[in-house]
Amino acid sequence: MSAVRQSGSGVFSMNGREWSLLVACLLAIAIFSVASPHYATQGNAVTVLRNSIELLLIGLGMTLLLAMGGVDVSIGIVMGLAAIAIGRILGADGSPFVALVAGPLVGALLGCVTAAVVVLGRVPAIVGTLGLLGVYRTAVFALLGGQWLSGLPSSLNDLLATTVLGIPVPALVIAVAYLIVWLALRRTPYGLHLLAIGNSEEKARLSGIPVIKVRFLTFVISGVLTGIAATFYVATYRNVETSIGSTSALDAIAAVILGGTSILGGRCSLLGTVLGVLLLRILQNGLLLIGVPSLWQPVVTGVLIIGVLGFEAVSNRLPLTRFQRAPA
Amino acid sequence: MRTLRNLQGPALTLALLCALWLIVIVGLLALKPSVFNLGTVTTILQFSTILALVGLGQGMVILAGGTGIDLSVGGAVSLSAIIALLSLKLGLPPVLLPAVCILTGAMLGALNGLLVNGLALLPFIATLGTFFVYSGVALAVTGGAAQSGVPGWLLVWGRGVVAGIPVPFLTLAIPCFALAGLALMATAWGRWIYAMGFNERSARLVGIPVDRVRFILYALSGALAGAAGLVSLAWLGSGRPNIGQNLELESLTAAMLGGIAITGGRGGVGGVFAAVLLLVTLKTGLLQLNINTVWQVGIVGALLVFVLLADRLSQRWRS
Amino acid sequence: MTAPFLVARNIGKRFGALTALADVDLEIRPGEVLALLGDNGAGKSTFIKILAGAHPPSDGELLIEGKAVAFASPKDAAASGIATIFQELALSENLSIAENVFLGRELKRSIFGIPFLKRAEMRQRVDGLLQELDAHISDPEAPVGSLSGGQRQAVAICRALNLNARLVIMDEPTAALAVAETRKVLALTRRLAGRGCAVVLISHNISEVLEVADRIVVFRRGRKVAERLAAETNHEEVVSLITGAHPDVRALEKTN
Amino acid sequence: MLSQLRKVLAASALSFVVATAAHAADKHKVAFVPQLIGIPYFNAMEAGGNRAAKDLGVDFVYSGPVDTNPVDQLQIVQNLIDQGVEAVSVSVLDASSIAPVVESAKAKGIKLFTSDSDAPDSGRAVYVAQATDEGLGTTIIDELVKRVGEDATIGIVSGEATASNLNAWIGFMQKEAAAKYPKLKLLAPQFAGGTAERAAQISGDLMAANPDIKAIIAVASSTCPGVAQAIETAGKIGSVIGTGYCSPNTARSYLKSGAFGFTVLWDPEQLGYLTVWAGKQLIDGKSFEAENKIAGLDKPATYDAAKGILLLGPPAVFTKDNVDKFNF
Repeated sequence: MSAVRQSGSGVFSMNGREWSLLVACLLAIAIFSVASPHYATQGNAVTVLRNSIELLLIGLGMTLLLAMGGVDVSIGIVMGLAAIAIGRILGADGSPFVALVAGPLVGALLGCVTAAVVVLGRVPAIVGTLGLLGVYRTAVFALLGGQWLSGLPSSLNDLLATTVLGIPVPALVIAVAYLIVWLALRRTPYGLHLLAIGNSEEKARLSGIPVIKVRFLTFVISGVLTGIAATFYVATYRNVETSIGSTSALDAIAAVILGGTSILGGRCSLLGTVLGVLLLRILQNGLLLIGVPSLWQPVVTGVLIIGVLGFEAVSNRLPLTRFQRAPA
Repeated sequence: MRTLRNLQGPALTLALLCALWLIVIVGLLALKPSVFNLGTVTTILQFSTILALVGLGQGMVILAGGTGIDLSVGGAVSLSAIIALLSLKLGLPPVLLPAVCILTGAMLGALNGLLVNGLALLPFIATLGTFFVYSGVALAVTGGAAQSGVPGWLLVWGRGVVAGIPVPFLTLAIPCFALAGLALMATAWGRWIYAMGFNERSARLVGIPVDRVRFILYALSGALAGAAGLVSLAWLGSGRPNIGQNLELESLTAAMLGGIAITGGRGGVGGVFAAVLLLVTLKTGLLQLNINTVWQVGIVGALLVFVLLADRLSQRWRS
Repeated sequence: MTAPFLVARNIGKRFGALTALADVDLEIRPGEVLALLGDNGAGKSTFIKILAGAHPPSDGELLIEGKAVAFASPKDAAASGIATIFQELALSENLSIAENVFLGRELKRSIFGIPFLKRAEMRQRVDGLLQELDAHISDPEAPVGSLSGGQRQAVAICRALNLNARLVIMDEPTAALAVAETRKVLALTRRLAGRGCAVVLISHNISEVLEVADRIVVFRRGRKVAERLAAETNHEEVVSLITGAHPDVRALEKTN
Repeated sequence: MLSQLRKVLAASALSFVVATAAHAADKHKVAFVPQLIGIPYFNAMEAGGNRAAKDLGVDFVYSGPVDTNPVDQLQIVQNLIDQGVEAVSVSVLDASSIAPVVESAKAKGIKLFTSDSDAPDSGRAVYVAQATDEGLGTTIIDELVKRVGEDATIGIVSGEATASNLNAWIGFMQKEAAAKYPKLKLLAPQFAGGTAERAAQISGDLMAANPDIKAIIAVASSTCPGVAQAIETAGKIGSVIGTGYCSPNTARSYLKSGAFGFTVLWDPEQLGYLTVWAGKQLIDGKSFEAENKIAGLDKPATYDAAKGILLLGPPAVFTKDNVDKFNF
């Protein structure tokens, strides 16, 4: 694969990885359709898409973080904390419109906290967010006091499960979020700065880029997207349990990596993330439909990561210089 | 403060850890003197053994740099214990159980090394993949059911206590740390690990077999995970397909808390050892005081952030 | 003779007990290439870091067009028209040439308060600059990672020019280049001066310096020990100045 | 940095004082170690334990792991033993791995017994049971058959694959189905691992894979909201009945919406009460009668001396008609 063009590409132009993921998705769909008579139904398609919403939103934020050479392993629990805020408002029969604002707001606030530790404190992102993961988990337990928020009113769901001009609201929200993130990444100075920082923070600083500001902002953006994910979570499940979001961070990282975003930063693919999430969900859904027990699902995820990235590594022996750079 | 200011890196971390450890001990002593007996020491060491072994492997892998990390350790612990017990059922003589357990772990680790070296996958990605695979396979092949069949003589070893010290800790954890510490300090291999962790390009230029060292370290981390799996078998008396749950994060915490730089080349196994003991002592102390376990998670997380920030601050003071 | 763009007076720099630089007086004029020479540790790098705003000086002052300035960061220096091209080029390999040239100072138009990039305009400007420098790069959209060492120097120079730099500092621009590439970069350097830029060049290659520079300043043990016009000196003298074998240097060092 | 340290010290000292003050009195101590903390079910047990402690004049210690991790649970039990808590009850995560603490408790003369989830061959003093595993397994199948008939396909969504009590219930469901309803098609259990998100995903996939599915059983209480949500989103209310071992509070809105037909549970508050009562009996060296009338409980608890099981009574069945009478 040739060097990835970062610029000049339109919203819908695709690189090699994105094509292969798309082909993989279609191939999987084709195989499952043949293998199971119940696969290719509208109901099942809706199920797969519905199950992808939260991961898509968190994945978009994670794409930005990885592109910047950062990472956030606490992001799932951030979703949990935002969900608690939303749930509390709904539980107190608050307006669903207030609840709509609460998620992104709490997400942004926690993004600030994470950024304060990782960016201002100059702590490596992976370790810093690992520490915060513990702190946030305790916060979830302390806030819930061991009780779940359950049986929440469906007012938020009534708001989000509708259609606007025939398009379901979740699809609309994701499309808008994607477009905004894409524009920010490819059409504003912020995106250039983000990718330059991902390539080398030191060089970016020398180029006069406000490194601290950009990094801080990225954690906040990721927090906001996660807050939106929390809104969908609460709207659909109408329940906030203590284990909420415990697997989201690793799932999101897996999907983003599959999508072709470099974990060393400097290179990212938003479309790849979307296709990565869909491929994971399509496989999980399809394998269960053809009778593979759900316990095998993590194995599939792992094999997919090693398989896709390993295949790519073999097919274009990357230069060794990539070893000389430190991680997040 | 002035002396603290002169400390840096591993020495600072070690000093901080010891200070924190003392605080925990003194706090406990003041609030609950009855805690202090040999039984508590035994308990602490008993629950340190598995984390110590896994943390050692994790620490060595990170130390060697090259963005090294082993996220698959927890899965390797579970899977090696399960595979060892399953092969017993397939007719393996029980005498070989320990060897099979450690060997399986080593092979799982070697697979990581192969992915990192041979395929040039980033360690984070390669071991994230094997994390999903190892822990998933352990659960899927057993359907989640615990596996019985641990021979009785292994339990004698696993549950034995000599002079208040659990036998597995005495015969496995301590020798492993001693050997690793000695190897890092006194052998060419140890110097190589630091050299490649500090600057891999120059390490390659001076002819250090970076790839071979890295491969062996991943295999070693796997073997230590296998040893941890063995300890779990010998102690619990059964093979649990999720015994290694959360160990990837806990061992990473121990290594970071122990002063090993995430970028490699800085830190030592002594710090990891101290960090493991601190973590378990802290847990024990909080449990003895009947403080809700939810606080442990947060306190350990806050501690990690605190130590990292302290390390950063000390660097700023010096510059 | 034109008025100096930048004047350094009694510049000194200490790191704790270590004196890296002492009493350096220097003038840099528009349109001239000034070369800094000296052994490793002579203080050249420290000096240009002070010029570039990366280090504040411990003593002395900097004057730009007669006015005293104090740089808190490289940004301040850039705002005063000083651009530095570092040895490890501060280019982002994953970004295109045009993006690199404008990195940190993008052209943008505001739509609903959101700054959008003016891509076409940036591209045009870069096209123009590349042509002006005769840099032989056809596609400004190519990622910098795919360029040769000399081409990267050209991009870095473009970047400096684009920042409207009045003084360009080049730290060993030819250190890792092949012969043909080196020729191109030296030609670029002259063209830069020809545009009225002041250029400060650090190099170890004396014959290269004699070929491209107008003036030569020699550093030794944190001091400026000699200043010569390139046309009035030769290879041997420069070597003896650097090593300290030259009688002038000996005399100077005795008095200190 | 010093001030930070001071803050940490002050905070920890404060928590130490609070903790010790609460347990300063010189009373007998009974402890209960749940499978994990932070879920409503075990919170209700804690509440019952506290009530019993007040009635019986003992101290009640409630401490459990944050994740369903058997080693963490062992560590908590071991520390309670080291502390000299006279009677320790455990809701065992894994029956096969509590042997080390049983030995250690015996050596110190401490009464170790199980409650809620058993380890039959471990040598525990007694098992305080909400209902027999068999009773739980059969009740849910019998109740389901009443609603969907003998000729139906039924899915099972459980939590952790490693939880031995959940697996025992599933085992009895399968036995009951095989013995009494040969035409009933019980699908292989799927495991969601404790998050509503995964439970919903798997339930959705199960319904897509088996269009003729008539019911889904949520085995772990943490999977109840996910199963219910999936049925609601799929628009299958009325054609698929959700059920499971869910507390009335968790299941209330789903019972009313029709996503759940009924749920089966005992009152965990009463189980907590019985647990502490049993602990007090053990400390006092009193033996259990075949039928024990206990002041704080609604019904007498029966004791099966042969199996060593102290039984709370048959499980209750909650439907939309009676659910509002309960609050746990």
